Amino acid sequence: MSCCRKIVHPYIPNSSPETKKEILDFIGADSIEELLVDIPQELRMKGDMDLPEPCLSEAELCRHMDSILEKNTSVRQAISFLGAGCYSHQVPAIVDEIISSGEFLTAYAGEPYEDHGRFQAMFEYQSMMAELLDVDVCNVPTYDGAQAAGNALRMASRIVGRKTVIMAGAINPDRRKVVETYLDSILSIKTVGYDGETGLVDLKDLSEKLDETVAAVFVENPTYLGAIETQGQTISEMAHKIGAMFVVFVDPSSLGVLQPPSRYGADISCGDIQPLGIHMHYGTGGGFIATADDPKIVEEYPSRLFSVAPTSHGEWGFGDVLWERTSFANRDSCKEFVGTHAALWGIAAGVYLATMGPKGMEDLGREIMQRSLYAKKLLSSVPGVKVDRFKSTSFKEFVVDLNGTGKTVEELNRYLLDKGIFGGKDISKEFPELGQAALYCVTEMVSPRDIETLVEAIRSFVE
Amino acid sequence: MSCCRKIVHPYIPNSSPETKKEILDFIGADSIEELLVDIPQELRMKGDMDLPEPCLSEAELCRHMDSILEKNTSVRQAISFLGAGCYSHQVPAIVDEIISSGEFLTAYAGEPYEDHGRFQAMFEYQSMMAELLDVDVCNVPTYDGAQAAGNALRMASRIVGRKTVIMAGAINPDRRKVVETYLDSILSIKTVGYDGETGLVDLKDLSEKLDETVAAVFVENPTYLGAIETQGQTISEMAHKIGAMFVVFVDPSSLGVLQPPSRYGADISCGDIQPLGIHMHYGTGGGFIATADDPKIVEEYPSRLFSVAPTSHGEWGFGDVLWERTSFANRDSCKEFVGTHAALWGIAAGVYLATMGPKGMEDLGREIMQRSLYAKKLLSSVPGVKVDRFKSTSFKEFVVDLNGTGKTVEELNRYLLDKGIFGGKDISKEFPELGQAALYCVTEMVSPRDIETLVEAIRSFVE
Amino acid sequence: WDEPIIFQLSEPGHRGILLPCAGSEVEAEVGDGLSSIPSSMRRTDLPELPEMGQLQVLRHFNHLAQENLGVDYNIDIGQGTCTMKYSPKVNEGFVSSHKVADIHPCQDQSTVQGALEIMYLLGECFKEICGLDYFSMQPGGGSHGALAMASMVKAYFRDKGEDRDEVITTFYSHPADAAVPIAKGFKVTVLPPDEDGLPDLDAFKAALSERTAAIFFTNPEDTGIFNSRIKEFTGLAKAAGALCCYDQANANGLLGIARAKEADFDLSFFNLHKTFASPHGCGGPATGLVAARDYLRDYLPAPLVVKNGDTYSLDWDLPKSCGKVKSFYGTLPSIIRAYAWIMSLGADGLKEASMIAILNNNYVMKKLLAIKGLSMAYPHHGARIEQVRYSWGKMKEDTGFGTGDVQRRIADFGTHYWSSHEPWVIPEPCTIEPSESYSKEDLDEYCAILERISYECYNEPETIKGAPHNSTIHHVDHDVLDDPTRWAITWKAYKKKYDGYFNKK
Amino acid sequence: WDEPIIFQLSEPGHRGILLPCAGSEVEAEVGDGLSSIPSSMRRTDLPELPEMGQLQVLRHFNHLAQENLGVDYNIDIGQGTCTMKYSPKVNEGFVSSHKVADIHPCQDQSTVQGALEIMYLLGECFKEICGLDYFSMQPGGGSHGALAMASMVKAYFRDKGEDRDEVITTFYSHPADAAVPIAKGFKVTVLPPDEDGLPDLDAFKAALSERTAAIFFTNPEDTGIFNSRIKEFTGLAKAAGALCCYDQANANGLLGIARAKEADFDLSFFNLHKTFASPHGCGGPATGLVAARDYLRDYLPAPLVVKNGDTYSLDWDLPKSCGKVKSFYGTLPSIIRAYAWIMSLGADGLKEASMIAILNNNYVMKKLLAIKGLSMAYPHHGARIEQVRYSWGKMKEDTGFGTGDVQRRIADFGTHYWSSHEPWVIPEPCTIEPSESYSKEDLDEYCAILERISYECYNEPETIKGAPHNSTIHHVDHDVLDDPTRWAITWKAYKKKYDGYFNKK
Repeated sequence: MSCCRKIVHPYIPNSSPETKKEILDFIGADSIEELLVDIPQELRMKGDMDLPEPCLSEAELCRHMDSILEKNTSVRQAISFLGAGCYSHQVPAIVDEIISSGEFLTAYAGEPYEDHGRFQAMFEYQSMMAELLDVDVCNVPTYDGAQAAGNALRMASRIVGRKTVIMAGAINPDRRKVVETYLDSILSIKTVGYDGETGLVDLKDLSEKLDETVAAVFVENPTYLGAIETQGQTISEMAHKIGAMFVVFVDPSSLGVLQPPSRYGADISCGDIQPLGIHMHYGTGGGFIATADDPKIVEEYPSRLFSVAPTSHGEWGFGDVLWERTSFANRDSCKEFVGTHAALWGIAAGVYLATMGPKGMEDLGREIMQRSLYAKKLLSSVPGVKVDRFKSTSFKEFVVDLNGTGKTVEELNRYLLDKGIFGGKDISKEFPELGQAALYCVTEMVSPRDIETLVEAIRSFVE
Repeated sequence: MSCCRKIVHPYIPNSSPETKKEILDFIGADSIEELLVDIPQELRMKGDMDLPEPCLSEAELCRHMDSILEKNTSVRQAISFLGAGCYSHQVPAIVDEIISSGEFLTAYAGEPYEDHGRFQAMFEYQSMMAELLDVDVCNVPTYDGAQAAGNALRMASRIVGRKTVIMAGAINPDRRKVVETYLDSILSIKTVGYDGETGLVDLKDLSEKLDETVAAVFVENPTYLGAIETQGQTISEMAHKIGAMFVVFVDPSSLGVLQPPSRYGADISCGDIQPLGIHMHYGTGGGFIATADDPKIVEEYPSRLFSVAPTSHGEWGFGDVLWERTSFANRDSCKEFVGTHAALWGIAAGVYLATMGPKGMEDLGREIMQRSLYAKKLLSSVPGVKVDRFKSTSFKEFVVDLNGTGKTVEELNRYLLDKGIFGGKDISKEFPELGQAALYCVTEMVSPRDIETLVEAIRSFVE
Repeated sequence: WDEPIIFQLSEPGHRGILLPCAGSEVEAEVGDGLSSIPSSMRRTDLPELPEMGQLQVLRHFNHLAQENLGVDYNIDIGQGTCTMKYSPKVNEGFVSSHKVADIHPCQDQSTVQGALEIMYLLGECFKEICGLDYFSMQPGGGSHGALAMASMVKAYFRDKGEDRDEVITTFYSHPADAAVPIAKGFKVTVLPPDEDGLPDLDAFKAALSERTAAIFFTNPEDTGIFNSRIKEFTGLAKAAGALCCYDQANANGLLGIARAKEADFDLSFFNLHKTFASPHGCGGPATGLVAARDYLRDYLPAPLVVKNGDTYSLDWDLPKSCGKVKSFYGTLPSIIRAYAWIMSLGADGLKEASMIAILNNNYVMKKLLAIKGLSMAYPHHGARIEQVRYSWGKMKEDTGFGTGDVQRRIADFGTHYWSSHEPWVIPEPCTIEPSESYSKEDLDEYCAILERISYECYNEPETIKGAPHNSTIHHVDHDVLDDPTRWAITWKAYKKKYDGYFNKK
Repeated sequence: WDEPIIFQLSEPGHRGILLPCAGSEVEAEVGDGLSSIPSSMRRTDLPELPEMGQLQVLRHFNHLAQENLGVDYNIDIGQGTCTMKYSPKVNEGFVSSHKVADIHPCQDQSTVQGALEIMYLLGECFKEICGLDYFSMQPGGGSHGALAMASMVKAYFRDKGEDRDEVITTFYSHPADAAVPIAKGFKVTVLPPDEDGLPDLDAFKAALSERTAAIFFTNPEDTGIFNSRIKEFTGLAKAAGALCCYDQANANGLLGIARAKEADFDLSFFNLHKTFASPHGCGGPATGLVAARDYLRDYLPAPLVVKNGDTYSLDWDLPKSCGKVKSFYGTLPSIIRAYAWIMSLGADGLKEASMIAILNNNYVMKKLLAIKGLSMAYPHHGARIEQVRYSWGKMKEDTGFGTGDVQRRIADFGTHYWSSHEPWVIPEPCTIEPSESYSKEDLDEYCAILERISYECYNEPETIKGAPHNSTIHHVDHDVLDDPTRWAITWKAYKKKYDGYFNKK
């Protein structure tokens, strides 16, 4: 239905004919067309873009968008056991309130004077992450944890002066693909497997592959398959012994109850802040890199780092540490690049951590542990279902082994979906050695009753 | 499932035991209980309140609330033809953005210095209403249009010094009940009917009942049954002739295309601002009263009235006109009362009017007219359905007469509901003389396609 | 920001939003729509509203917002009697959902079961909170709650055939407790405070008669003093055949502690926007929930929400009802917020809120009374409930600066301060109500500001005289506001009276 | 506000939010959960995060927000190259809906058809907008888009078995066009500007060789000058066997006017947060949508969104793919906003946006060039596209005040001003990009501010020296920021290095 009126668009105020004419008169041009002199006709688009009829009013736009988005089923409308690098956690309403404020949402790159709030918020984010991680330096967020991992390994390579890194243990395959892109053409990767019995890093394999060409050893903790990696200190010592750095990718939501990597020898901690109060958005993220306050390391950060600084009148001022280090200042001889990354998620994570406080983070860890244990206990009562594939302790995620049921994960998940349950991620293709296995995630958003519902459904399916 | 941890509530920071103790120590009390000395035991509640187990976390609260609210079907999920005093119009997103800002949402009653923004926003609201209504004075919103009508009639009574008012024509019955409450024990009401042929005020009946005891004649325009009341000038002259005032309740959404009451002799215009960018919320509202800038009239307003005022430094200052007039200043000898009414809706309506501008209000009127005409045209093609019960022009609402179909409105509406359509309001009980009749409302939110869907459904029902 | 009046921002032809367009096919069917309007009623000139792009409108109101102070932005304990507590943000999500925002009051009740259920459940909660039996959520604010009560009193005695037209209230009750019954046609007696600051019992006895329809009492009163003898008053009133109406605007110190029921009230109202954490919205919309004893159910405003099995519905069958006070059924957003707030705290949490509100109030009281020039009314009441009315009378004597001067100056510290309801019997009053929402550090900071201002009044008078210094605007000329030739209640009126900046035409 | 660092607001035991509690029954079943953690990994000390009530956290960040300036609050045309346009509020409703915010990337594709459909439809729109054929929305920003292009170039030549390791970019292209290929291991040649400010064609010919993998060009460049000869460059590059990569960060003046296709580019990226109205969020999250010719489809980051019948799905079957640049599939919020923005304007509206952006830019240019001390680079290009790089070189010579001084002072007028990307070849540069979002009055006001500052530089130097005067903070000591013994990147580090206010330990 085409609109029959002349349009002055609300987002383009000067499209008002009166204003347009006033401006053209001032410029001394007859038409805007005249201002396009530099664009030769051969480069011009011929004709009009063939786009759908627009929804010029908000009401029509809302109807159109609603009609599409309605096709999504959100985790608020289901019971979800999905994790694998993106997590459904409680997002305090004030996080959304603050990051949706026009002041933060629509700002960009002002100076410390008129964008003081952004600088302070980012400094506070860095500082709260530092408490969580027990380190002295943390960066402004990268695009996601995968980039943070890639950056961290490149930093390590530059610091140590070597060109090979080891990725050890069960690594998130999606993340690994991104890391490969960051390392491609610059660094080479050696892979170390996981121990079939514990699910932790295969130390034997590691010690075989670790040599003096290695710049860094990279592990995830918890591992992709959910195990709490308890060998951190040992791996750290192995790496340090040959002069390599130890890089740990850690789930920050675990750090109210698990030791931060810096305490078991990690030189660089990195990870994704999405679990810290950021909605999933079909897979978003924001990465952190955290280290000691060593100028040799700080020099190698690709990201912006905000420091507190004194002002002439005694306020808290802020600014960029080692600006010349960044690709903003030094594009032609940069080591890596920086740009518009994920600052708003940093503000979100800052608000989240301030809201949670120390006890909130501890409660979070406890709730996750208790519910996971409860889920594993109930699941293990289902004939043929095993949750003890690995002899290690899991945090938040664990492998559910269906091999004893004669059914595939795909079949089960289809069954569960009909009952409004998103079963755990099917990892039977990613980890064929595990056979029919799914990665289940249990956060504080999964209630004991949800777990019971799941287990009843699985029981009725396998029986 | 009862919580097994000790609670320090996020909304009650000093419930932290550490803080509680610090404060008690400072006060010199051992317990808060000690501070309750003035409340005798016999007035104390025995035992605890028996309330449901709380949802202490936001996640649990959201699940609980979602599970209840899910049971509502909103007009975004249906096609709605309901009006009758509450209207579904396009609400610009910036209206919600601004009235949900903490600065306006959580403020109350500050002074012109620190709450300057509220004063200015309210002055601007009054001013934009004045343009729409073509008057010089408009008040801060009352609870709703019904109160505004009640207030207006009481104002008229005090100004004229008489104790009877006439309510003429087809009046919204729900609104009338509220007006009666406002007038009860103070004024008496005479009722004048509507002309059976036109649906407009029955002038003969009016002239019979109009005498020198009458303080005011009250009409709605459009009338409850949707007709544009074209006899305003005549009624005004009749009222003025015997020294009565003319009070018109007007739908502000019509005023881009219909004459404002002040132009056909209304001494007081009043109405509901809900159509101006305020969500329906199951029936909310905010009332306006608007008049000439005559001190005799201004004196009689019960509401706050903000004026612009100069400041010592040349800014735009604001303040309350004739503060001593209000019940805030003068409770013991007040004429009416004022209190927390509906200021936020006033800000909403102000943002709405500024966003719409003159052309937006005209477009609104045109869209309503075109769509209503289209609906009436299509409906009249359905066998037995009549839309020309009254020989007058309607705006936004009109009567659909089902008497020729042999079906009841209730039956039809049940049928429509199954198809996701909210049929027009059943008025066969309110206006028994009309038989099986429904009041249909068509705003700009009802698309031509929606109308076609309705008509197809009705056709399949009656055939 | 030095923000212009919005009309000054208008630019010709600019648009803030477009309307859905019915399209040329419909136009071909029915014409332009406008020409069918009878010509006498057709407006052809457009209203002179501002013409602005959407960003320009948004920015203007954002600037105005930033010139406003809400609970979310300051330590809002200086607006005593208003209970400026935190309105949890999580509740805003419920209210802004289309499931609440976009439902129509005439929808079939099967499609609004969620709304009805919450109204019903909130009533169930209030059965415990106040001990009374039936509820109406129709009133749009506290005064409106008083109107509902006054209307019910009328309806009750009309039904009983008794001719009673007097109401008794007290000096430190809210202004509405006098104003509303007066507006409803009652004669109102305002009891003076006795030496304890409480309503004078002898005066009460003298006022009470067979003409007395009702008493309208706030308790604790705006002094923060709980009337320990309240049951004597209600007892005497009942003995005289009057109804006892409880203004519970000051309930924030009483949840789970003292109720209307135990004090023998018949009717009561609560401000959901004060005690129950619905935000104040610059002054509404709000809800003044009315509660009644079972024997007064019939007089409540219709309709009531009732439950049959698992279904909720509206009961309009109240032939003796006092009528309606508001179109439709009430302000759903504040009803939902109040319910959510109660559910987020539970019985223990509600009581804790009151206990901490009391603790905070007594803490602030002790700190403030140490400030030079500041005292409180009725000082021998050592412990207060949730607020205290203070007096700068001594400072006024000493320095000439009183509560109005403090009010001007405090704007410079980015916070609020409200003198008190009129009339001022306590000299140079102010009322501080800390509520449970503020932390110890917040309270310390606020007290320090008042201490600083006192210091300035005594030692740096020039600072006070010129205040506010940091506010958006400077001293407002108030004379204009009472002068019909100079006030300008709308921009239209301004343009008629003035040229430029207040140059009278 | 003089807002403390958040750690200074901590009060012992205060809580901002509670977690759902599994309850005592679960605890009875499985214990406290924590004791099952291996002791070497069990953290027993709690992280020293601030302890605050919810209102206190909210108020703190609200105060910080008020110390920040977004598009919604100022005339944000001073951050040239950033395209600070209005992000329509209506789109925020879509993004904050649980249908977008709360969906998981591993959900069964049948439950995320809405998300996939919008990604698909947005691609369809871009087929028209840039004329290329396939799209990835994985990149999280403009530089990330460049990374995707650089990775695709690698993958392409690896697949072809060609060993090319050089990239050519231009001086006034975005910094990322040099920085990203360098980071990806390419050798990068930066073409200097010729006397017209455009990339030097001779230098280009000299740089081009069989080692050249790709060119990375921005057009118009950050000067606002459109490179009319762009097709000569792409033609030469293609003749040399290189791929042509188009950085479309400056596309806001070209919608419906000039496209990647007509200029013969192979790859291109767009910033959905600049040209397509997704808000900048203080610097992301964002999307750098990558577009490719059909013959480069195989090298795009996996997965792509495809349509089969009425069903949308993710196609992972791209064995030659350059890999992934981001976990999962991209930043859905900016994808949705961009789609909604396009749908709210349509083809005519998009072109109108560009036309008005150009009009506004040329208007501002004429006004600014009348200001004393301000000139523009390459003045003989009389008409510019969507932005202009100006120079205060003359004023610096005359008064000693340059672009940094203007930047300090403009904060006092409540708006932004950005010098320019480094390195500064144009002396004392600044870049103004008016976009289509600002009204004539807005533009006039901004120009008047710069005029006023120029006046002050020439006539009231003291005003400039002490600036900013009205900002929250005063002059920041920048030396600290480059000194490892003095910088403090976290509060933890601050406490180790300092006592009180910057007293070195």
